[in-house]
Amino acid sequence: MTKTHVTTSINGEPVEFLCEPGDTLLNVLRNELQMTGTKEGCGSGDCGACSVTVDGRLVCSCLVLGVEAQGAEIGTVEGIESKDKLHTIQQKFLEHAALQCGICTPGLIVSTKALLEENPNPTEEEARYYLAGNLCRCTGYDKIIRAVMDSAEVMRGEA
Amino acid sequence: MVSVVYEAPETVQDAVTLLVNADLKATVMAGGTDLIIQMRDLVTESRLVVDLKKIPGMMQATITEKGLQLGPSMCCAEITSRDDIKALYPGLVESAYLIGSTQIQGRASVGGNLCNSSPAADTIPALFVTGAQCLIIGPDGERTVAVEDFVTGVGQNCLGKGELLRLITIAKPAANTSDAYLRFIPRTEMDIAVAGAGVSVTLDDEGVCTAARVAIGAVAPTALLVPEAAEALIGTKLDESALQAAGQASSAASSPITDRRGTVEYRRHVVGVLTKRAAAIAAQRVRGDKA
Amino acid sequence: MATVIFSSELQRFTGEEKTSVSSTNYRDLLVELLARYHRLPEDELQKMAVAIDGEIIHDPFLETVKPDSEVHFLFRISGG
Amino acid sequence: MSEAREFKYIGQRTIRPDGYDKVTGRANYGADLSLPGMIWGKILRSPYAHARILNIDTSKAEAHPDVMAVATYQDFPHVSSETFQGGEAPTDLLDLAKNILADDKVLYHGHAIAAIAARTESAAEAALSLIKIDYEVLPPVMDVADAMKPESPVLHDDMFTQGLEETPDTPSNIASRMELKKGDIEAGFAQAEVVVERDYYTPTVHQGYIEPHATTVSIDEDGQAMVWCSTQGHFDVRASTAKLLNMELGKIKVVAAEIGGGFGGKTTVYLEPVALILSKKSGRPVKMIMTRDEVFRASGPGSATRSRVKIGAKKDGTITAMQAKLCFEAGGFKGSPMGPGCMTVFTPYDVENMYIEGYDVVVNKPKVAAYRAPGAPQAEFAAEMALNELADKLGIDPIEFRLKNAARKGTQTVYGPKLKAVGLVECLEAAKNSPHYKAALGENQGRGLAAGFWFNIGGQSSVIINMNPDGTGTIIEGSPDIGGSRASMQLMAAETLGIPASNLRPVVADTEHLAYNQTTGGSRTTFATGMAVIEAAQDVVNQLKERAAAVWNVTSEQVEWVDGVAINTAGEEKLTAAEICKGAERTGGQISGTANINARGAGPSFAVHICDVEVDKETGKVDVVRYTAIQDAGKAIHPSYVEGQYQGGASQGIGWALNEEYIYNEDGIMENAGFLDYRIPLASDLPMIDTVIVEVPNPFHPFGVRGVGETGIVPPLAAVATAVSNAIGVRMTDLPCSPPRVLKAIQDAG
Repeated sequence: MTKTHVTTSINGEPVEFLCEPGDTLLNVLRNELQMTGTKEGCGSGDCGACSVTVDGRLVCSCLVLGVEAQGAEIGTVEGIESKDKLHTIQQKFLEHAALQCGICTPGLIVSTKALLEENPNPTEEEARYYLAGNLCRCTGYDKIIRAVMDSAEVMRGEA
Repeated sequence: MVSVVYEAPETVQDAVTLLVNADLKATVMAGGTDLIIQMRDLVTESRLVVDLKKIPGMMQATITEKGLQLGPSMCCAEITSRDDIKALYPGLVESAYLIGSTQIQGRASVGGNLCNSSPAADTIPALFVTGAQCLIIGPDGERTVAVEDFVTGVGQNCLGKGELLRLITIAKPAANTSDAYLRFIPRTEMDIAVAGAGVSVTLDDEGVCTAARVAIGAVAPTALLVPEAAEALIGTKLDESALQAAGQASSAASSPITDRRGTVEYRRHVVGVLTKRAAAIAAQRVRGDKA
Repeated sequence: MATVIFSSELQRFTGEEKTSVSSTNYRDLLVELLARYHRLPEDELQKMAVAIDGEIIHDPFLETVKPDSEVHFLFRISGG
Repeated sequence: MSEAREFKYIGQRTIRPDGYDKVTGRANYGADLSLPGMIWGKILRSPYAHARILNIDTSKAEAHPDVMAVATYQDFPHVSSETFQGGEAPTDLLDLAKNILADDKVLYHGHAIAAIAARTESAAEAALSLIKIDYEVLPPVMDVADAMKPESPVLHDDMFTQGLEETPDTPSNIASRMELKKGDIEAGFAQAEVVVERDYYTPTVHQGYIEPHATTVSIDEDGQAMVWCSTQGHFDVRASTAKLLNMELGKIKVVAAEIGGGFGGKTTVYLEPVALILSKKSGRPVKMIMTRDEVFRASGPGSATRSRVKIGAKKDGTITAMQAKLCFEAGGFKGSPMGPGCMTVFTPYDVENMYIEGYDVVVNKPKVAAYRAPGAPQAEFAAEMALNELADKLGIDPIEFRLKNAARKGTQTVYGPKLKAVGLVECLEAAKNSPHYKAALGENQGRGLAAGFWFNIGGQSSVIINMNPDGTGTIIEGSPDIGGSRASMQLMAAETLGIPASNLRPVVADTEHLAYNQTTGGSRTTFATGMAVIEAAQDVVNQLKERAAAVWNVTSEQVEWVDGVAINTAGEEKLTAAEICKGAERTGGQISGTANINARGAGPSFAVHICDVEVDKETGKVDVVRYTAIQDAGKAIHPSYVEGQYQGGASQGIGWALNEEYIYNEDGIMENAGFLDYRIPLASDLPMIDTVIVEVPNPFHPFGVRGVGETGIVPPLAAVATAVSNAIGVRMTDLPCSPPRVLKAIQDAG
């Protein structure tokens, strides 16, 4: 099968890759670009482990074709921290023990960042609904939501 | 050898030409949230994927004096963030908000939902009650069909070979009109509707319902308009007994199946409850607007 | 004399609920029990854990038994 | 451990050392390893729930240019029926082989039959259709009650019920029966003034770990193999794979990747031996990843059960007799958690007379695996529901009723020993005093309470602590870390050594770097591996003291170790751990502490949960509005991760109680094999889950640790179902309490 050449930007850096037209962005990230921080839990948009942003919008990368990345800005978990400093959200997930096995964590961190960019002051209920597409089987979400609310407070400059 | 060909034409005409001339199975892609899953489940099938999102207007929505002109591929997240759309068609925006997760809403579109033509699609009953019209473009030119004539069966619609949905138009609602959409799912989010109900009502100054539309979803092969339910509301002040009667009319009009998401009896019952509740919310919205 | 208490499963073979043994370690205890109850299946018994004075021991091969000890045989437990 | 003691490091909420890699995406999980030249394996699965395989023709697939290897059951070297400790529970080797590649029969929809390795994942997937299989389709047996009927189709012609006085001579789907007794059950019921007797049902459920099973393997020309995989126990993956492929243990290195959840479901093998066969045949590294659909259809879910429970009590609340019949589905092969189900069902109660019988029954569903306190949630659900009903009938508060009959130190268990110090009474008191239990309920709300018990286990753990010349150290352990256990190991080592936790780096080593270590399961890791860490750290301390003694020319008995510093009691001098390590070359070489233990004295953990729900009576939909989980940890090493276990267990139990179930059609095909319709709880479905950590120390652990991982999933089933029952005024006996079932209960009650 002929592969398609795609020019895109991932986490602010220019990236080129070849992919089959039917490949998902998730497979391209993981298998072509070795960016395995984005996880696959279901391949059908039901778990959110593969959450990334495309042109600033939160999506499941398993439901985006790699070829659609042409000319787009992709954001993945690998681009959340700046230099060697954790993002506030990452720091708060650690402090609140908001991860157990950690497989859902990259997706949740990408989603939380998207949430707080859209809504810097969410209620607990708003946070829970926004993140409803990010399944976590270990934590019961309690500590995740606490980490999200604490992140929001710090990012608003209130803590 | 399986082959998938991807095209992202920049004009409607190019899209139509691609679809007409396709020698592979041609599929149109908007947000891809249904299509990519189908492609994954059928890896042995070759196909042409025509992505419509690069065509100007497909991802835009404008509100004029006449009403809403909705680009069919605009993602639901964009719609739900638009206060101007919400002010006119709160039920439609509710239905867009209910589709999947935040992530799914970042891709899924009203047009895609309509063209996928699932019996359980949330936006379809919501579109029904707004009286939306679908502008279709194909090799033989343009045509317009009412949304209730667009979907023809389970996963089937009126689009012929080479045709695509270009625009959804919704007239500006009459004064003192509002709508609401409710669906039932076992969890709070993520699930596919077990049943859904959209209701639009117009009230006069006395609070009497002068016009109504009721549509139900996931309880028949396609979404259904239920005129009997609307009639039960018209001429009343939407008191409990009128709401109850509308609910009963919806239940009676439904012809659901039993599957992993619900039984015949359960769906029939719940669609009545949803109709009643959606009518009450729509009425409250009108009253609230006035207050 | 240590006391060995039999579960209902083992009572099928011993016909009684408990017995006293003079053994001071697990290996002798096993020999003593097998000699006393001919129907006791040795390989089943070997696969079982024991609890000596409430302490559950999965592999009791080298355990000692005190004169006032209470010994139970039980199924090995695993988990998730 | 007898008296309370002050800890310097234990009990602190430190940041887990592996956390940085996990929040940045650097951590490598089962599917994250790729090797040069690697190809992809895919599995062909049965389209039928029950069928005889008449013929498998792989010739077309083998001839296809994309295909580099094909595997079937015939590729296993001769395996025979043999019981061995393959993962958590004893495993029959022949069953294991036939489960991962079917021999002459397929026993569930999705049962693996053949595997193909090809250059790409999609090529492997596409090539599966080239394998031709002839089947004789048989009627599926999908429910334990049907399977137990004498007229039922039989799954295995050679299965004769074990555990009866005499083994029958006709084959049956009942693999075995067991019985536990205490006292005189008839006499007990004769004393009872009030009796409750009911049937209960729990459905097939899945652990629902978010990471699908995945492995990458390679093998060299000398037959030296490497297996990278997502597992709770890499040493047991090695044991199973070696047995199945007739290899020596030393020829297989298994690396435990970071694991994306397991809950018991990753205690056995599915892909690893198959991938190795494909790798051997192709001469290439092979990667295999299950799809989510495959995980649901063909990994190891939790048993569905049908139970009958009868409990009698006097009017003053004294329970006089408890009786249960527990029927567990095992899936296609024998081996349900019927045993632990029987052993746990009534253990929270000190009751004179008990009679419990259990049945292990095969049906045409995937072979069950362990799921968090395997067998206990199903069994104790039935018991706790009956107890709550009995409390109602007696007009006694459910906590008072339990307190009156609670198991405590000295209680004779039905399964063997008398209990040592346990914390059930303390948990019940904490529940009684909780603000939650005292709070008023709103309209359409109901409250439920239930207790739960799990044994916890000890077993084999191996640990090495290597001290570095600057006084920092590496803790090398063999327990895959599924929920933050490395942080606990760090704290326990720090406490023992008296040096800061951050100076000790915990590492989960592969099978070549450590002696055998039992699988992470049975809530054993913090207890047993922790015990090995403490022992290895103590070994280091002893050596540090000896080295200091050598420097000072005194005996090691004259050296005291206080807060990470050696003190010469015969003089004035002090030496820090760092100073001793720096000079280690002069005092006998570098310092390592080791411990290879078989930990004994595991301490049971009891829990009590309180749940409030609100029911939409028009639709039957249930919302959990408030939840409190109270549990005895013995000693919480890292309280945040202890709370996390309580909350996670509660959440899984809530899912089990409300919406999770395998839905089959009449052909025995699962209809909801995805996270869309197998509905695990979402962030928006749950409230905050309040926790209370009760600490009644385990007398057999140096720091008092019990396990905490499993007990938390036991109480929620009955706590939630009781809350629903109380909200609607109808007893719910079947799970899940899904909206249609709840609505029907409301409507039937009229």
